[in-house]
Amino acid sequence: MTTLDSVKHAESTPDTALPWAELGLKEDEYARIREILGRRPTDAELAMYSVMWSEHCSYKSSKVHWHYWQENTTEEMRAKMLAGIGENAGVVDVGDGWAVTFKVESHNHPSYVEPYQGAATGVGGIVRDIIAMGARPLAVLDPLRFGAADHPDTKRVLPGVVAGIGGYGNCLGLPNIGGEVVFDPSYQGNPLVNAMCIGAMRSEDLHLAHASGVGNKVMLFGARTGLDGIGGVSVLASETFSGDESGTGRKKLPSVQVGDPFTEKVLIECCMELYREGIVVGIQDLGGAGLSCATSELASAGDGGMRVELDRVPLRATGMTPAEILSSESQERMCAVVKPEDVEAFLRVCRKWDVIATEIGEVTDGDNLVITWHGETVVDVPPRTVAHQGPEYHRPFERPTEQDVLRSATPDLLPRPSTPEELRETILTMISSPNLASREWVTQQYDRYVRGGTVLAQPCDSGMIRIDEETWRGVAAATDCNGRFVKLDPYTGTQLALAEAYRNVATGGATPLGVTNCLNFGSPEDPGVMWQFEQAVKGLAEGCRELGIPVTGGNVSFYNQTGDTAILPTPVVGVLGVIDDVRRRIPTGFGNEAGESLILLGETREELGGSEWAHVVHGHLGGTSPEVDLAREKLLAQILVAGSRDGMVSAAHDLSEGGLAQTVVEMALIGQTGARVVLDPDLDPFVQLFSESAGRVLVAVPRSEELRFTELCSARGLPWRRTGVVVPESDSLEIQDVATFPLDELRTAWEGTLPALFD
Amino acid sequence: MAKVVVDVMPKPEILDPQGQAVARALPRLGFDGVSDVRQGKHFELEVDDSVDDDTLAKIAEGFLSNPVIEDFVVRRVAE
Amino acid sequence: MAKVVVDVMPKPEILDPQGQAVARALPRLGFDGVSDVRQGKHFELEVDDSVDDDTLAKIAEGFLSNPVIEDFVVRRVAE
Amino acid sequence: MTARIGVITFPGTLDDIDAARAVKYADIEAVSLWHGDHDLKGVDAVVVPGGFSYGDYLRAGAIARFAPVMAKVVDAARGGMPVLGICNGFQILCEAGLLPGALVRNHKLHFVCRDQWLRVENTSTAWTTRYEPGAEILVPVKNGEGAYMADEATLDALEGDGRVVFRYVGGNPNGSRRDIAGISSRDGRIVGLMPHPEHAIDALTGPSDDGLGMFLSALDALQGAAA
Ligand SMILES: Nc1ncnc2c1ncn2[C@@H]1O[C@H](COP(=O)(O)OP(=O)(O)O)[C@@H](O)[C@H]1O
Ligand SMILES: [Mg+2]
Repeated sequence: MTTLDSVKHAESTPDTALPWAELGLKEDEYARIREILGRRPTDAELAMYSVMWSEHCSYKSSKVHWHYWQENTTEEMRAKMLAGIGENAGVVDVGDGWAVTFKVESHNHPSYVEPYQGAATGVGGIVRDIIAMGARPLAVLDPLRFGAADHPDTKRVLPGVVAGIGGYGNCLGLPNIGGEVVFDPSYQGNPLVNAMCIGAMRSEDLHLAHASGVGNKVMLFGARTGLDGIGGVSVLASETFSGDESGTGRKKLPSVQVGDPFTEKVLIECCMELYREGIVVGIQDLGGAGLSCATSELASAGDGGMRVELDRVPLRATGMTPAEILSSESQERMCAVVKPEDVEAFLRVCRKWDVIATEIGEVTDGDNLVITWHGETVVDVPPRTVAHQGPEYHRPFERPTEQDVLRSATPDLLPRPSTPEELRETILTMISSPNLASREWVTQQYDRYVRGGTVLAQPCDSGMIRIDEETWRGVAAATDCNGRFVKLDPYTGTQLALAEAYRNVATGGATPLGVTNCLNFGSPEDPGVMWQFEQAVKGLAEGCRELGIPVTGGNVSFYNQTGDTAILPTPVVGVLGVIDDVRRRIPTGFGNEAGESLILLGETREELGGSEWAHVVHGHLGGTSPEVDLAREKLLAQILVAGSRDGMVSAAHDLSEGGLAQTVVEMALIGQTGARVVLDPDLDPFVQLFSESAGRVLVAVPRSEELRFTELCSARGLPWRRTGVVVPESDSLEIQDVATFPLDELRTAWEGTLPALFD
Repeated sequence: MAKVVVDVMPKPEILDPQGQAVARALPRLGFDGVSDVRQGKHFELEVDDSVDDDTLAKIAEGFLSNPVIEDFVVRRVAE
Repeated sequence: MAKVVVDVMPKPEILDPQGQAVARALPRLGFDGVSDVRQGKHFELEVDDSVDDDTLAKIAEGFLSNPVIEDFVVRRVAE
Repeated sequence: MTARIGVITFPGTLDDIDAARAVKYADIEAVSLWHGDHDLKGVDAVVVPGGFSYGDYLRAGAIARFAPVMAKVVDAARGGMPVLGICNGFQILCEAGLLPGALVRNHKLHFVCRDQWLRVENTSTAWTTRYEPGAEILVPVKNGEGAYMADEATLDALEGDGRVVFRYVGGNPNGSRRDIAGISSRDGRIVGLMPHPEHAIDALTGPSDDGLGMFLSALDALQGAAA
């Protein structure tokens, strides 16, 4: 198109055909846009609607299930939330005037195409969400899923992803305090790269994205706008991720962006200074859908309209069209609303940090978002119709019949180790298997020390940071999901993910407060996948209600599949908790006190469906997932928090993949201290060592506290069993009547696997 | 034996933070007159005469660069 | 306006772990016949005609490379 | 009179708050210095902290050494002011020519963050008098370009003059020549090291509090000078 497609031009050429289908819109959606506008859209308007109404931005397939969040958030749960679903990130009150914001997001498809940059920009994006709440970003976590560990493509993807997350996060000065690395062939052509960020602020500094106050100025600041990721968002949502030829006759542009962590670091400091000086009325990050998203969301959350002069946007490429500028996903940009009298001060702070800042428009008393290009109007739309009134699909969902086949294929008949020699071998096989081996090859590439407030990080169950140097108040976080359990039973499996993240936070001594999630699923057009999704949302919402902690936000990623085969359903759950004094945190390794007893909290049942043992030893997935008992998880958490507060627990580690064997090996290796484990003579040792029953934590208790602690458990009705002792002078782990392992032998097995695969 | 050079550069439309950092720093160091800088990688390979241009292109495209974000140029140079 | 290329390479006596990693990976990927790889940086500068060779050498030596560990080559290329 | 140590912030500096905290833990006043400053605000010593100054895109420390504040640091250091460069700070001091050699990409090409044992090889520098000769200390190391390189003659001279201040023990994390983790100027006033003593001032947030000794040593050096 050579003539500018202004609104006037659109009105005079009502019959011009626009490429709505290529931009991922459906016929009825295009008709609705015409109806809203009372004319055909301009190409800039079409670009805006198509990106904002894409799956990624509008949640059109998932939103019909959001009623589960509403129904299950009680007044009491709501009271803890300073901001919830719908904002850039959820915010919870953690006491003493501190508010903490946290969120997890996916960057799956870009990370397959360009592992380093895909993962790096994933971190960049989630960090800007946190900044946009008015908070200083304080830590990141990275839940990751890859194909088979020994598949050649995993050797391309994993090192790149890890280097990208480290490269970006390390350069921002954000400690990486946790995450996951899980291998499963279902992720082969579709790895999952999720990133979580936590930030903190004083409650009164909370900034919400809105543009109010007629005459206030709209400031764009950060990096220049280029041709990156144009069409990226709609491509993500339009069933392919191979690139797309949107725009006006340009050659195919990559849908991957390159990150500039230095610019983002400077942007963080610049925003913090702007907040300190109180010169920001509203703020919004530019993420997916770039300026389309930022301007329409700011305007629709305000009380008036907005006028933007698009030709003022600083560009990196020549000849960009209005539609391209609006949909560019160039990274490291933010958009703020400031009072006219503060513009000078705003620009001064930006200059100090060498951040490019431009006034691009202002808040008006009209109703519409009006965007001009050299004086001509190219966009004139009601902003809510772009930002919030996208389509809503009622996709069919149905439990697939194969689900019965899957559930009846129990692991009961799989051959099990029974002699001590077989058990010994199985323990070594398990601890060196890719999903259970030490993650150090990965986590060693992440800075965990920067900012000097990290008190727990890898390989602990949860990460924990101090947020207040005077009071020692801190927050903890963990992310979890066992996709195999979710596959066997999406409702229970998702509650197990919630239970595990909740338990991991409590294991460090923190009280869980709020939940975020990243729901990674296959195609929403597959009714079986949609059923998994619906069950997962319901399970998570109802589970949170039972635990009394709200879902404060999250993210959905659909179309995670290779060909027709969907990934294991992977609703990653992140839980945030608070601890009033981080000096009371519970470490993971043995040997912190002179004499420690081992107490196993919770009950062990024969639960091997979906277990790591069935997966590693037999390549088997079938049967039922472990049971979940959220009331029990809550009690367990209360006991752990009490144990931390009163100094009754000197180490703790929960039991999850790999069961008791894995947990006790890790506690010994992390603490570099031996122990003797005594199994229950009345129960099959194999089941005791490898069952994955939920609701269990192994704690080390100083001898002097043992009676007090076990009486507390008994009084509260929490089952416990004395399971051995730490032997400080020993350098071996004895599992009585089964095997004795020198710690060196365990270490070699546990630590050797990932380096052998990826070095 | 032949010496082969492969230069890998960020595609023109892709952000090049490294080149930009250099470009921004030069005036501060007192060097004016440089209007743009792009930074990429330079590989020097010693290859057997048996390695043909096709193979070199495959190495450059499939391994030394990621065609999604980078372009490359292969040259044989006289020793 | 002129286009100037600066190639910066690790000095021969300095270890080049990046180049070695490439050299080691190639046979695994099925590419034989590459006996050595060295990896450095490739800069492309757009410079005003006023910038002389002396200035370019200063930029390359004092800034784009570190003479303790790297060598450089400057070339003007025709557009 | 209390001692005052300046901590420089460049755009992209990350460990300035940690360095300032460590200085305060040693009962020294921390004064923040900005990269664009043209004076050192009368401080008695300077810490150039870690991070990725200007993104470190060209080469670690290559751009930062041209910052206005560095011209002042170079002058002051040549006049005997104690200067400590940690990680990126060490890289900057090498680029600025205050210390010999250079730091290059880690041999395994990855960023490495781990708890690292170091041996204190020289306890007479301005930053190491609080350690016992040969003491082994545990501090974090975290970098992507931390391998110390210099030609053989330079290395021999450093060893001969006792200017290797810290050496990695129990495994070299990055391929540094002769396991060198930190070196000093001839007069022992300027010290640069890749590991992070400022992250080891409290066993709660670091692997130990072994790093505090460096800041306490500086306190002694400054107070000794004042007395
Ligand atoms: N990608 C990652 N990034 C950071 N930390 C990770 C990552 N993967 C695993 N970890 C850390 O490694 C440790 C072991 O992980 P995992 O076995 O999944 O923990 P858990 O079973 O307690 O959830 C945890 O501290 C976890 O946070
Ligand atoms: Mg755990």
